[in-house]
Amino acid sequence: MMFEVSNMSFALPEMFMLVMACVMLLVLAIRGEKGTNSIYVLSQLSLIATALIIYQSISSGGGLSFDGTYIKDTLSNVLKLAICLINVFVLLYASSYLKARSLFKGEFYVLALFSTLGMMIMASAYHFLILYLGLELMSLCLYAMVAMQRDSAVATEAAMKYFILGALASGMLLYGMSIIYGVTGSLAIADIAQVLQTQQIDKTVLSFGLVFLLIGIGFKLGAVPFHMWLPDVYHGAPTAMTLFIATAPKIAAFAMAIRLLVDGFGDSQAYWQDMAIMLSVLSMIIGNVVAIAQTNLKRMLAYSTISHVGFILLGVLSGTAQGYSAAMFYVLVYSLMSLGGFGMIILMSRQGFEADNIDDFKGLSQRSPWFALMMLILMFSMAGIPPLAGFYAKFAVINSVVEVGLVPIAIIAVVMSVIGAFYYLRLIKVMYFDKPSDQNALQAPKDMQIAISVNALLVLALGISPGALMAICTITFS
Amino acid sequence: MSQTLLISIVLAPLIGSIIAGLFGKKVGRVWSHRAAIAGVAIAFALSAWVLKLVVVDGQTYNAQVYQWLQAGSLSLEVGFLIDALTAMMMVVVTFVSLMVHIYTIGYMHDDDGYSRFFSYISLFTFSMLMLVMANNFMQLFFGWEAVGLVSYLLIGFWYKKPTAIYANLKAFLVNRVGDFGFILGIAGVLMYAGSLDYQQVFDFAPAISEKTMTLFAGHDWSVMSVICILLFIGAMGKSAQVPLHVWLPDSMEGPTPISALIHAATMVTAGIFMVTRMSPLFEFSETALTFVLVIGAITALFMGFLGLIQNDIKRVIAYSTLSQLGYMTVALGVSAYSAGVFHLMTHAFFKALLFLGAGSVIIAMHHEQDIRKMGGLKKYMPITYWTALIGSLALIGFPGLSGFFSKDSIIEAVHASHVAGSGFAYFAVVTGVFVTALYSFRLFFLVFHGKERFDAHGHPPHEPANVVTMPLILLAIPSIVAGYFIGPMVFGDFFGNAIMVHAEHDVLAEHAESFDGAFSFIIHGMMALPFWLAMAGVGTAYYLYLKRPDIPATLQQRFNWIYRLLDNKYGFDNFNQTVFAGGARAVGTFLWKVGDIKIIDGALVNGTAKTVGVISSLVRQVQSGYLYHYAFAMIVGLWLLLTYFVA
Amino acid sequence: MIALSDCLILGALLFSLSVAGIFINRKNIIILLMCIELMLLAVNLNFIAFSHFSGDIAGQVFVFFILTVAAAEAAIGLAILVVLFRNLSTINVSELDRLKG
Amino acid sequence: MFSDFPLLSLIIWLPILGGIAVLINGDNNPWARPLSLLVSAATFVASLGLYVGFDNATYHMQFVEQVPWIASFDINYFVGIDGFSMPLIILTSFSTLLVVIAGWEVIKDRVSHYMAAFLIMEGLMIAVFSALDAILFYVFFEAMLIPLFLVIGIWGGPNRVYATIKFFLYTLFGSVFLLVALLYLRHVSGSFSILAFHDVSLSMAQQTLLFLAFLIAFAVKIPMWPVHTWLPDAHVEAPTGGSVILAAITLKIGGYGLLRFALPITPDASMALDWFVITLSLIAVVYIGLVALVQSDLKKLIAYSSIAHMGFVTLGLFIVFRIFANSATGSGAELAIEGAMVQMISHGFIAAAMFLSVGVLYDRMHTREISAYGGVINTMPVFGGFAVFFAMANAGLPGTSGFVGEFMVILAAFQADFWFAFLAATTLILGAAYTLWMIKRVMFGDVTNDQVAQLTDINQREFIMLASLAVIVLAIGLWPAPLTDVMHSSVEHLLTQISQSKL
Repeated sequence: MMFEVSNMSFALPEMFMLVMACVMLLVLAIRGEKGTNSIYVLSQLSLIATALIIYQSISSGGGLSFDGTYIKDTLSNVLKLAICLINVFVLLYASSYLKARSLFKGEFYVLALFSTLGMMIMASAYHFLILYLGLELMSLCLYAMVAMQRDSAVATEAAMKYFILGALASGMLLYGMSIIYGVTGSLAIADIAQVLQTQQIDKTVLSFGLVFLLIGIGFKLGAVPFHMWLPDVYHGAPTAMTLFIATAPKIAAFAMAIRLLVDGFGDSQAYWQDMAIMLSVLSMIIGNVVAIAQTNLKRMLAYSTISHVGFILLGVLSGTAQGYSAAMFYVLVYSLMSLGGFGMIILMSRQGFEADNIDDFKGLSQRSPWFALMMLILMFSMAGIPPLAGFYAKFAVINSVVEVGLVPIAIIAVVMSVIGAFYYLRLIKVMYFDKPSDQNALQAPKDMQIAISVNALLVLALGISPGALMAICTITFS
Repeated sequence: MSQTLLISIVLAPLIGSIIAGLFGKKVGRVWSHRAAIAGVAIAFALSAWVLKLVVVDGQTYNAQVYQWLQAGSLSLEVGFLIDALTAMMMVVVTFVSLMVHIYTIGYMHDDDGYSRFFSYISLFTFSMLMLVMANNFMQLFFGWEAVGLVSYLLIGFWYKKPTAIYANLKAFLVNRVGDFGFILGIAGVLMYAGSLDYQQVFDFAPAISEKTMTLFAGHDWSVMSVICILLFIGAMGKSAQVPLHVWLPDSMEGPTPISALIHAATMVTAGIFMVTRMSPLFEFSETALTFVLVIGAITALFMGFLGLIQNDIKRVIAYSTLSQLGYMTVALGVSAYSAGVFHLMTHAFFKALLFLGAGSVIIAMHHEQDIRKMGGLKKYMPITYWTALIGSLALIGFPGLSGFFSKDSIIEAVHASHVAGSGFAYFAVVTGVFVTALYSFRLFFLVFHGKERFDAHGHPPHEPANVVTMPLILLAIPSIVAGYFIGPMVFGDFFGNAIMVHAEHDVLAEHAESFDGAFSFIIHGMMALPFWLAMAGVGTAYYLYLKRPDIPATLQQRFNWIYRLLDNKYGFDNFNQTVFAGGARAVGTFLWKVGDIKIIDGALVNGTAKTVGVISSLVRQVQSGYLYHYAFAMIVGLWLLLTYFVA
Repeated sequence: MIALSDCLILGALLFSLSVAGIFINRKNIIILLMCIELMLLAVNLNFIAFSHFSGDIAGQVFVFFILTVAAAEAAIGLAILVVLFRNLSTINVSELDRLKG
Repeated sequence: MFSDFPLLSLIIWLPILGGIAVLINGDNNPWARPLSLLVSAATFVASLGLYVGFDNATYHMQFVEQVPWIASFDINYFVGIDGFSMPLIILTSFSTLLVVIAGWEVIKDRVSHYMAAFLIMEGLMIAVFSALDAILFYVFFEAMLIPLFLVIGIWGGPNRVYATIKFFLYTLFGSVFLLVALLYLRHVSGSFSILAFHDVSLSMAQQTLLFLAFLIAFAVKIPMWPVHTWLPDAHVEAPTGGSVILAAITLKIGGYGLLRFALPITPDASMALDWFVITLSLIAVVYIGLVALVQSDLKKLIAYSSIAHMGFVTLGLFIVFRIFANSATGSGAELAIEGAMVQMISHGFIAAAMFLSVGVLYDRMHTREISAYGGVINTMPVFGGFAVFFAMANAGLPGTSGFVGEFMVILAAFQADFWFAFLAATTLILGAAYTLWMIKRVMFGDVTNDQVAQLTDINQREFIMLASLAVIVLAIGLWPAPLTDVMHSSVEHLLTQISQSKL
């Protein structure tokens, strides 16, 4: 049991982030309320710095470290990079929202950073224990963040539901881990995979454990029937927190899914494929169908998230490198889109006014043609209409299932995407065809406005030339 | 003869039409009618020249002008076929058209659509020429529909008159019913002959005549019969044969010159011309010929009856036109094509004459058309009187006048024919003679003789301007003399191989032997039954409408049901109105309201949307908000996964 | 001598109990928290049993971490509970139904 | 042909970039209209270059351009045209030019958006016609919906929301199956190139499923009975320009799709199921014709007549198998396919003209109810002339383009089966009935109300757009050869493709 410095360097970004988070804690402890702004700046800086560290470390090889419990590969690099960058935007959007609601506290940023750290660990974890720690680190911070708005009943209710169900889910995940540990005698994913290849082990027990693992993954992603927390939390939490929960954690959850299912149980894909199909189909159906009935935009987006999860699972369950990369492309695009979507809600809302009802977008095209256009791009992208990023995401995952001959699943998927198109269209209709109910112009800060525009235009750009990102995802799994 | 010659014949009226039509406003009334008349005059002169070339120098012409379209091996072209038949038609068309042009100057003098009118009739001349000069079916169909279009425009010329715009829509639609059959016929020709060029098709005719096709399972039809009947349906539309005749009487809503040109002399005879042109096809199908014969006979007789009770001067003549078209059709039916065409020609002259005469009467009567409000015009308008007399005599077939020759030869032909139905046809045409004479002279007497029943608007009626009377005179001449061409045209080989008759059908041949000169034909005619029937008709007319005008009224009382039957025109109009027009609208409404709105939109489209909405609001309930339900859902999921997938 | 299966069965029982407790109980949120602890204990039992019988120490290490995390979880849970009580002045599970549909 | 110069890309991207320029330009800027006119005119002129440089002799794709686009799926920016797509592209660029002119004064609200939407749509539609990569095709095929959706929704009539959503979901529903089909074909053929699809051999079961997917996708666009009900609603609510594009081009994409995908890729399935398509087509002709007869709304009437006319397209495309079977003389198969193509082109012009005419009336009276009109020709003689002319063209009068296509298809249909021709030919009666009855009620008669009495005849702008259309309609009617000549080799190639089984 020996580890060289070189291996330490594999975890350099995480370490840096940990340090920064602690520094921020100190600042918070010393300067208290007054330090908030500096903490905000600090957090942004650390995120960007981490991103840079990750970026420049890409070239310097990768591999296992810490006795094979921790991995640095393209997947981890890309996902971590995405997590950091997404969170830069998230914090930026969030701050303008928090400032307007006297929620502008240092804790938020500290929690955000720790939670980001958790996600990064999940992306690199190659050992059940590490994975679990990363997961809990992320989740606990999220629970706390949701509950931050202490005076809001719905927020705390959401927090409580999130917490209980989350704990239940991680309990099940652990149970699954224990079973797997029992049959394979190891906790390190690499060893497990190896054992599965070499030794002959009881498939029944194996799939018994797999079920529990899958539930853990399904819960974090928000797949039906483990999605019940998702609408309530998205709806109840302050929009800034919803924004945070809805974006980067999905990437982390995806990482977890890949680590466990692919790296760990890639060879026994036959065992979890059918389960994944069930989750995926249910998610697509329930998500799209129920979203239609929603009047609250956050809730609607929550259900649309569920349906997107269904599509992401499509890619995973296909069990081919192509499928995994498709799912990866999807999850990245998805987080970009929902970032923009919730960002628009924040942009629209003002002091003491939550723009989280669909009707709040009435006549946006008169009030502000530009942002109406941005929202249009985001919505059509979520609906999967070309030439926008969302289309290629759907295209890639459906292609992957067709490639493995699951055409019926593909047909269900496309039909559901048609049903889904309806509620996105409804929002566009509200923005473009209806008369505005209130005439006051948007009063979001400039940086926020620019960021949103960049965000939406990125979705458009990815639609016009998705090649680059697709290439990255492809090489990740080759 | 050169292509340029023929093209200029066609284009001259077209150019005239364009000048009058598009630039009528700029060039003014005078120049628009000059342009139009010039165009037609040129066309007439050149047509006469062409006739000379064909008849005297025995030239013919058949070539393409340009390729209209090519598909695979099939090439559709625009081209001309000039033989005796065509040349004769060209002359008739352009001559009558020229007369009508001149006449129009007077008739339409104070109508604000003056130059538009000239443009239309010149356009008509162009279309009619295209029709007769065509050397292929596609071009024939083009001319066929084009004349229909112009007729539509001209019937509705006074577009403010509700009756007029009703009549022109009706005319177009009824003609379309005919064209419906016609185009199917053309399609059939193409399928079995592989070409639309007359010559090639005719060469194929024997081959086609062997083929059969199955329309309804189990029953084979001779292809030739199907094709010919389909083509003839087209002719029924244009030439107003029962039951597609209904549009012609209403077409009288148009200005009188039109009635003369289009609805008497030329367009309505297009069907006759077409069938004659297709004689190489029709000759192969007894069935088709019988069909033609019967339809023609019915038209000839029963449309004549309707003429008896009409009071509108133009409608009387219109029904006589229908009946005369029936005669021509009968001639076709017994393969006496040349006789039919001959009657076509003579009829063109005297019927145009009658219409224009009627027109001049109408002018004099200040556009009063009810013959009951006329009478005794003889002394006011001598020229019209005498020309009208000539026209009427020609119409009833008074020996020596053109109508006599043509009609008699038809009757003789029917008499000699052995085609199925010829017996009935003979009865029809002979009775028709009496009826024709009766209504013609009823009209004549009521208008020109008897006591004056019109109100004179202060000053007595008088002859219209020379531009009106001159055409009358010019038309009167051929109405008299045209008949003397009977020798070459009916019994001679004037038409050469333009018309093909199989030996076993050739009824005229039999007379050809016995025929020795027009005069002996007259003598012979004097002794035949038709002549005496005609005289009887005139006599009856004289007695009923000049001597004892009370009798018709009492007759009308006595045989009221007949009167009403005739007055309703055998109920054709009501039938079409309710069954076809009404039926189509009813079905349409049903399909729309029920098919589209209720079933497709209501049930399927919006139904699906609603269903999804309902499901959504139901599934929504599962998200009850209670933690233990949420947890339970997870447990259910766990249970599902365990039961299904843990093997 | 206790067999592995005995421990596993016990673990399974505890786990099922806790799960049942979570969705059967409609009264008190505190009970939910306890159920969660119970669940984690069941898992711990599994880990220990496995590591004991397979002679691999990693499982027991895992248990320590689980215990600590459980403590942290409990802390957060109670904190949220306090806030909740302050807002709703109740900790009755069946009254947490503002968010639904 | 100058393959060195990317003419096709120019024609595709010029309007799109131009549209974006107009959009950026903004409303309160006087340049919005002239700029759009300039762009559309330039595009039209450029598209004529395609005709000039086109080589009739070959069926191979021309003006081909191919550059990698999404390498990881080997999706290429692969465009090129043949005898089928080229006329449609010119039609597109021409109608867009008309639309710009038509909206010149009429559109007062958000002009730049309006113009930009149409310019961008133009580029997308041209791209659809020239795409040779399946995914490229699909992308543009779908992307086209967005601007049309906005155009109808923003500048549309009172019931526009229902119409737009219906239109969008209807078409989307159709096209998603197309996507699955294309992906499956990629799976089989290993490439997204449509030309590769043409050569891949498929079992009957595969073909049948693929064919049905294609049929659903394109039947909705055409639209065929019974998936046609979105069209009348969309037309009624759309602004004039929207209707013009909808009728003139988007419908054609359906027919083009069948021509490019269904027939060559799944010939055996097409043959096995031709009875189905033929039945639907004949229903479209008769059923829809009768429905059109009783419409009280001008635009609805024309919309229904469009459906009936498109029935001839599908009929022409699918009777070829029966014609082969009967092996009749007279080269009916070529007649059928070329007839369908000519029908598409001519309907593009005529429908555009009809909708523009309705627009002319609507701009003055702001109603589409037939009953609100009457005797219009008294106050608008020039317009009346045009209206009657286009009505005649719509009724398929010889000498107008409307005749050519119907004539060819009917002639061909007879060679497939007498009754096909019989039912198809009913359009001679029905078409004339609904069109001319409408003309009678709107144009003729005495002036019915003082609104009509105050109508002013068309101005120069309207005259230009109607006159140009009239000239084209007449030209094609009198001499269709130049139009059909460009198709011959492509048609021959298609016929050889579909005549050899892929099993």
